[in-house]
Amino acid sequence: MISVYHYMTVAGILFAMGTYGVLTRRNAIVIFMCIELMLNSVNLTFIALSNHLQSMDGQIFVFFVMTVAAAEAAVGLALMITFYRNRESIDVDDMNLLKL
Amino acid sequence: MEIIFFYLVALVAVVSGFLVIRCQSPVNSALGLVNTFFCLAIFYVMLHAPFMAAVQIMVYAGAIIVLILFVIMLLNLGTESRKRYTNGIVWSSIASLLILFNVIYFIKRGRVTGAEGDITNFMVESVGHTELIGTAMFTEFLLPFEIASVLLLVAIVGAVVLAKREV
Amino acid sequence: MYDKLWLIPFFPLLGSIINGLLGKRFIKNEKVIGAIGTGAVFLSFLVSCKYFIQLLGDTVKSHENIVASWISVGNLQVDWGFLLDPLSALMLMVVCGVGSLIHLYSIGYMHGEEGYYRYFSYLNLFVFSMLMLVLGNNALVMFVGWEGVGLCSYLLIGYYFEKQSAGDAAKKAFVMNRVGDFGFLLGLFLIYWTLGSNHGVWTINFVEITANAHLLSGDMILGAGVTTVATLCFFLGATGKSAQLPLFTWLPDAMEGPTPVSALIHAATMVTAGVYMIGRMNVLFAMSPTTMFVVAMVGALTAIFAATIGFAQNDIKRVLAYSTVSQLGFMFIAMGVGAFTAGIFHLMTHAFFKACLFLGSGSVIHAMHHALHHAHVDDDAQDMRNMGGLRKKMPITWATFGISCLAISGLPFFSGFFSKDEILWWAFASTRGSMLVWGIAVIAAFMTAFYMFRCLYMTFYGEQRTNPKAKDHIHESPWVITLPLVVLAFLATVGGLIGIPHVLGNLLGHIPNKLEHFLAPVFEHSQKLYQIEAHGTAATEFGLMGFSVVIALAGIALATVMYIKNPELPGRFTAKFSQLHRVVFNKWYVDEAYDALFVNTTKKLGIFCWRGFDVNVIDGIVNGVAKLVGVLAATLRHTQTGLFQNYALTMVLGTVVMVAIFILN
Amino acid sequence: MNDHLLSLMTFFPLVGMLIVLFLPREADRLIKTVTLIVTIIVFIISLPLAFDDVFINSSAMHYTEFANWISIGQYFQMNYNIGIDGISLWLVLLTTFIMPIAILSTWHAIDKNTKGFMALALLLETGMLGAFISLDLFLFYIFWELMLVPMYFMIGIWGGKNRIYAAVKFFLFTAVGSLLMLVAIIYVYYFSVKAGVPFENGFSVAHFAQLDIPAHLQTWLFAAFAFSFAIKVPMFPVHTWLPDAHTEAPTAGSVILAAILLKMGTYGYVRFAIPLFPVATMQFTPFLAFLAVVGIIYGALVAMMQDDVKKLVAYSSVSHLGFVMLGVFAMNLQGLSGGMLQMINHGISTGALFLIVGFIYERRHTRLIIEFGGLSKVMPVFAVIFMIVTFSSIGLPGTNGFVGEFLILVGAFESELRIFAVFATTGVILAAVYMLWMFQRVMMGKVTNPKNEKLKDMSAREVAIMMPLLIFIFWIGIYPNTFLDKMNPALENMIKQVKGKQHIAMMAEDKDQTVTHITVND
Amino acid sequence: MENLVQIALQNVNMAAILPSLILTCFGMGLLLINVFLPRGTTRHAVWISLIGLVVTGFFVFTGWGHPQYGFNDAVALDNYAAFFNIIFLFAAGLTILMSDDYLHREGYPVSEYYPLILFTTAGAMWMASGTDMMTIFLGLEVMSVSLYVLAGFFRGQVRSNEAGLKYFLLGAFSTGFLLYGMALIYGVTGSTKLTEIGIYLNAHASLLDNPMTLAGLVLLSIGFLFKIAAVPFHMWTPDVYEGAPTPIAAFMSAGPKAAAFAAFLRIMEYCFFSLKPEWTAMLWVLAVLTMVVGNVIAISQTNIKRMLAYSSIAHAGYALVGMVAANEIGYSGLLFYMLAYTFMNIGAFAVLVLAGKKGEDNLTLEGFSGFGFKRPFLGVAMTIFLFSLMGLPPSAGFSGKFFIFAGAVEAGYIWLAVIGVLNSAVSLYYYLRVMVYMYFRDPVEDYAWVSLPAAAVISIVIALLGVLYLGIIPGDVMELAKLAIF
Repeated sequence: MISVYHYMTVAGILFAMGTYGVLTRRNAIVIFMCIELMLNSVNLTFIALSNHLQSMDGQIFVFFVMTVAAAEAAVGLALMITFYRNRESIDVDDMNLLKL
Repeated sequence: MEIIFFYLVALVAVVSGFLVIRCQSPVNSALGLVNTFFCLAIFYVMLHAPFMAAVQIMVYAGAIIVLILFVIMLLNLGTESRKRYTNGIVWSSIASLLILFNVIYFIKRGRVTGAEGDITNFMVESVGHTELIGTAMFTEFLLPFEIASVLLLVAIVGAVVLAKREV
Repeated sequence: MYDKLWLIPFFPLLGSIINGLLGKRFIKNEKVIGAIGTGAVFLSFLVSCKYFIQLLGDTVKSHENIVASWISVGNLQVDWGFLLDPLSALMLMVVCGVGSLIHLYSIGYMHGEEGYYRYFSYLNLFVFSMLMLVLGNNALVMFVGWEGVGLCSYLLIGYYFEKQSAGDAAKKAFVMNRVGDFGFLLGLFLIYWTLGSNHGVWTINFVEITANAHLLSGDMILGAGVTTVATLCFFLGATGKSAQLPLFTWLPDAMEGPTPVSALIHAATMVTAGVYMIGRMNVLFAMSPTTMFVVAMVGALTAIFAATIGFAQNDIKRVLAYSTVSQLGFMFIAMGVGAFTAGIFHLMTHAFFKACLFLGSGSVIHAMHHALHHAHVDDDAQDMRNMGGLRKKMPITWATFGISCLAISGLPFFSGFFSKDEILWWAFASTRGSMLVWGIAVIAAFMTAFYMFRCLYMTFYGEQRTNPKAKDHIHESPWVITLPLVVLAFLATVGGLIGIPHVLGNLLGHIPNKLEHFLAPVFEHSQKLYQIEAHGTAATEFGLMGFSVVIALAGIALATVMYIKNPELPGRFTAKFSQLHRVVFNKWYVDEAYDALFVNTTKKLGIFCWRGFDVNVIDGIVNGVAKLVGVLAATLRHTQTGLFQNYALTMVLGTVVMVAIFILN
Repeated sequence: MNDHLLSLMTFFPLVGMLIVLFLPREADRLIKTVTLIVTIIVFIISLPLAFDDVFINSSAMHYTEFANWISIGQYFQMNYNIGIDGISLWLVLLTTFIMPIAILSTWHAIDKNTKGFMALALLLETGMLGAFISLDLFLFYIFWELMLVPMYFMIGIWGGKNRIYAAVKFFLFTAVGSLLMLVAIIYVYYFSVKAGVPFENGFSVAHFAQLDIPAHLQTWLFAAFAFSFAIKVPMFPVHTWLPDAHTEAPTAGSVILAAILLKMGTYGYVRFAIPLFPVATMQFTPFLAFLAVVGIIYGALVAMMQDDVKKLVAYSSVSHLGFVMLGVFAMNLQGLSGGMLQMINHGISTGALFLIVGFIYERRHTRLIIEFGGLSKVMPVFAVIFMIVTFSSIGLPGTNGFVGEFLILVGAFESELRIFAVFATTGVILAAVYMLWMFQRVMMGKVTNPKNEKLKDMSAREVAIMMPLLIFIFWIGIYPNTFLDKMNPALENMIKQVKGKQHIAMMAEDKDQTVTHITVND
Repeated sequence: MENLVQIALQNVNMAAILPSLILTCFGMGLLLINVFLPRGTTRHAVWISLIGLVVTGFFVFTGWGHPQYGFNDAVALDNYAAFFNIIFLFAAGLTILMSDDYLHREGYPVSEYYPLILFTTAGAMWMASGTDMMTIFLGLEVMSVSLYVLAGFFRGQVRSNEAGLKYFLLGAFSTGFLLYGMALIYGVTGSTKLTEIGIYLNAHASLLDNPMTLAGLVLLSIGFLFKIAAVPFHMWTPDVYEGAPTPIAAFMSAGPKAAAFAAFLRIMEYCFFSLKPEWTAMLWVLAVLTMVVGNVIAISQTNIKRMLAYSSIAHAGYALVGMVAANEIGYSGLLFYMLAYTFMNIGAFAVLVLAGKKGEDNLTLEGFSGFGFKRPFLGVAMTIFLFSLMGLPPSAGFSGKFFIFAGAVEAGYIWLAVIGVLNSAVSLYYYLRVMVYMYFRDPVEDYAWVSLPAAAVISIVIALLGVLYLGIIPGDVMELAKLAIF
């Protein structure tokens, strides 16, 4: 029988992978994708839990997480475009004007 | 049987997640991500949340990934050179491994002890997932729902303001 | 009856203020200024005379006059109060008397000096302070005078402030006096505190201290009797004021001041303050044989030590200065051996003849100065080697000077004879005396006679060594200068008659020792209480008397031989003992030693504290901390690489650590 | 009138400040005049205090005003709680008395941004007066910090070439101390609340003094207070801000700083640190007395070697305030009243010295001793005044300095600090050394430097500035009772209370010891 | 179907979301109007949004003391929320006032700017009044998303883009943790409603050492600690503040930070009161770290804008001290401090706005040489704000710090208080240095006498009044703050 913990473990692994991606990739868009990966792992956790606890809240939450993800996608990609326009790159290592 | 299937899907999900974080070209990463989303959708089905599965496919695979791909194409980004890492592989892996460790730890040690609700899988099947979600959304979580709309509005405005070329 | 005592110090103060404030702008006229100055002192002289006579006739011998409360804090009650008793009365006479004479003298001597008004203002201020010192009915008022005279001597020594040496001398004098004052204050605190806390008598009033002194006999501090410690402290004060070992070096330098000042302050009055103070507190001193012995020894040593230096000096004023130091030594011997009366007696007579000597030298210098100035020769007007044979030129000066020399050498029936003899007798015979002290004193007496006559001869006898151009311009000084000389010379001659020793008195037909009788109320008490007396047969006393006369004559004779009969002798001597001579001539290098020992060490210490500690250590630490924080900041800011992924990593690590800490415990 | 006298006096300068702010910035002379008038009015307002004999008869607070200022439910009440007694009386009067003189001294010295300077000066006056009269620790703290700001700007804007370092140093030193004090204040407050003092009393010192705080707490709290005040005094070894601040500050600034601000520290000890924590005081006395004596000698030694007149005077302040601290910690009437009197004396003498330095600085734009010499010849009046002030600073009998030092030394000698008193007395010698040496080098000798030959003697204005100070130099020297009579009752009362508490504490200690002793025997 | 609607409606209580409702309405209205107006006209937007704020303020004030609950416990407009709403309104108002001329100067007269600020404020309000994790989460997102946009508002300026992008990426990243935390808490308690969570945790003692609870607690905190810029989640702050338009930096340092505190504190109090020892201990460490790092790094800064960013980190540390104290005065002190900080920091930034030239490359210490004499009003204002930031009486900053440290002392955290004051001693140094340049240095180049835009001056004046009012008579506001906490 598959317990909630199985799902949570998978989610955990995905979450860790997401972080790893965020920490290593330098392409802003890829980083954003990794973040999406993290969010999805959370979604999985939520749904697993809500199924386990037999309550809807978790799934509703996931619903909103998706909305948020969409919104962030829109704004984030817009930001990347503007940045790209000025720097000809969306490499996060080129975001180095503001420091110290 | 089911457990095997679970492990299979989990494996695929993890592998495609691995693609996301390792592929040189953003496009491949994006495809890997789509793949993961599908796996998750499958999980949602297995968790008696078909509607969420559908939304997952539509919103994520259908909207977000497309948007991302669109932007990638728009900026026609090449592959990134994997010569230098901002903070070396070592640190990054240590960090994420620690996260993994933590997560595993509290999943193994911890217990999901939440108060059991009344929405059993049977009820889901009988009433129907969509309706349950709808009910919850429009009764219990009305306000968040409204806020979500504002959020989307803000996102749109923001995107417009930012992406417009001329003032 | 005695409620106008305050007038005595008041007049000089008034004079000082008038001259000081108005002298420069409004009065200007020298005559008037001089008149005001002299008049002020003379007035207080008159008042003192009145009170003196009044006191003579009075049965009660001690009168206080409280003017106002000065400091009243809890049990510390200090008044502006004056005390008239035989001792202070006598001092009054001396101070005002000699004071007014010297003022008179100054009118002539200072003629034409710029800052004439300043001079008289200071001089009056000095007399005022001296009178406060003498009249104060408690230690603090006395201290006011005590420091006041110090101040005035500072001002007057530094009168020619444009001369570097004058400034140095003034500073030196004041600081050394301060060292003494340090002792004085400590002694005062000690007495005040012990009397108060141990016996409930919180007082610094002399009368009360004298009355309650006996309570202290038991008290100990630092393993010694309180009285001993306290009186030693007081004596330190005395050594400062009265230029005794080890604090005597300022006095010779003080000769930088105008000569009348030397006469008044550094011969007649101020320097004797120490003696007076001991007289004031004789009870306390009498209680501590130790202190008394110390006093006597210090006095004796000073007497002989200064005398040796006096041998080799050529500056007439310096010779006199050292003789002063040595004479003060005699007075302290007297105080030390318990011959309080004799001490005060010598103080008085010394005031007469030493003032006379100084004024005489002043008159000479004045003449020399004019002459040299007139002839545009810049020889030193004070160097005896430029003098000689002035007897013809200035007879009055010569006469008075000679008389004073006789007096100081202690030739019979001159004032010096009686006082000094009394001292020697006590030193020999007193319960507190000792052969040692006596011996030293006698030798000192011999030397005194010698170098005083050396001085006399070099100045007035022999052929005239003055620069030929200036020779003929030397002539006798005007009357304002000579009159005081004459008066003082007269006093120097007869002044001793008020204190004729008993033996002599009996011999000459029951002439009482007026002075002793007069001062008895002050001293007898303690002398009786602590069995201080001189016992010995009349024969011995006569013997000693004769001996001392012989000694004096011997000194004179030696001087005559060396400086009249064959003047080349001194040269040979100096040649023979050149080493010794140099040392003596350079005053045993005491000043140099002091500079090396104290002055330089203090300066070094100061430099160390400032550059070493203040700047380096303290500010070093402060700025160091600041710098440290700065460095920390400069390094920490580099964590802010500006790279997104570093930030992310930091976040992750932070998270991980926090989570781990939480879930693992 | 009388029941609001203090408030009027304290806040009138603020009114003046507003007026000044609305004057045209060009009208230099006008601004100065207005400020001068304001300060003089403040002085006049404060005069009735000087003639009020109530201080002679009673040790209580007078002219008290009490108003609830901030009150927050049941945590906090901060009250506008002011009053004056013999301890603060003369310091207040000193403040109101010095201010006009300081302002007058700026007549030619300050020419840029006069407006700002005057505004700050007035603000400063409010701060100082407020700090002296506030009976509520919170209020005190506010005024205490309020003083910091104007002085910081005075040094920083109108100071010498090294002014920035000096200003920042001054600010940081003082602020660090006071911040620690703030924590201590809060702690005491909570202690009082827990001890059941009704919170309506707010931070009232009187009530805090009633608490009996356990010894180990007192140690810490006292340490915090003492540290803060020690910096302000300043005591060795936290004095190093003083020379810099003094040297760089404009004349008026130095005068105010020396005459009044430094007194905040000593006053703080007398008013707050000691009455609040008597037991800790007992523990700390030897240590602080030691520091004080070190300060006396050290300050004198360093002063001796200075080549800058102003620095010399600054270090002499360290020495003098060492005396004050010694007197305060003698904890008997002579010592304390000596200390209080010495505060006034130092205010007057050192203030005068700084003015004098200012005068020659205005003329020659240098303060290096080496530059001068033989000034007596050129400027006799100046010489006389300088000399009088010098001797008052040396502590010559008949001048104010003597009475103060004598009382302090007597007090210290009566107390347990006898040995310290002996060493402190050597300061009397050293004072003579450095002051006279400086005087000789500046005033005596021949006029070596051609620049000095043409110097003008003091102008009428300058004499007018010095005259009042000279008068007080002699007044205090000759008849100090005018001042002592009014401060003694308050001091006696304070000593009685502190001693009482210390006594009780010692009794308790002995009991413990005896108990332990017994147990040991058993 | 009808009963569904009824159920839906009976939960609805408009009064509970009135302020945010009004603001969103105004925002949307503004968006509409913008459509019909030519580009580049912004003055009307200023007025409308100000009116919107005033109206909202009016309702907030009238609502004071009458807590409203609704949407079955998704939101609660109690005094606590109201107090924070006031803070947000002030922050938004002052920001808007100072923005207009600035936008024109920098060449971005875009009227969407104002609705975005209004939406941000609304989001902040939802955070402050949310009693359901979803409400808080969505409020947070609304706020963040609009802030991402505002931070990167100057499309043409690469620094602005960079700021926006950095903020966005890190923000999204932290959101991940926040969500994970929420998920875990949900898993442990089975609810997303704060009160229920609290009750459930309190009821089941076994949960208190359940690793999931603790992990949830920490991960949840991370999201908010990121927003309030607590070390080690502070690193975005300086970059974003420096790159973002100055008024936005001002706004971020005041409004959203306060919002984060509001939500954080509410969650901690409602959900985790039974875990108080744990999280106070955690915050103790973070507070110290935050104060030290913020203050120390600020010393090395030469760009005043960036320096203020670091100082805002440090101030977050002080505020955290109030949370550590975890007692009445500590909490109300925190509320008070947020208000005070709004005034003084926005004031300081407003001065920067007026002091800057196009491109703002002159906002360095050197650039400020002699500023105080060339621009007296701004100089004095800046001085007062800086003294307030230092915490010198009588200023808002002092009262705030005083209350917070008082709370710490009362709770027995003496050493925390000592560290705090020592930190403000350190902070003195860099604040003083600004004044050193403004007044003690001679001007490098001569400022032309520019006439100050009225609106910005008004915002400065309001800030000044606020600082002085809170400094001299903090009593009343402190009373309100006390009534505001639970």
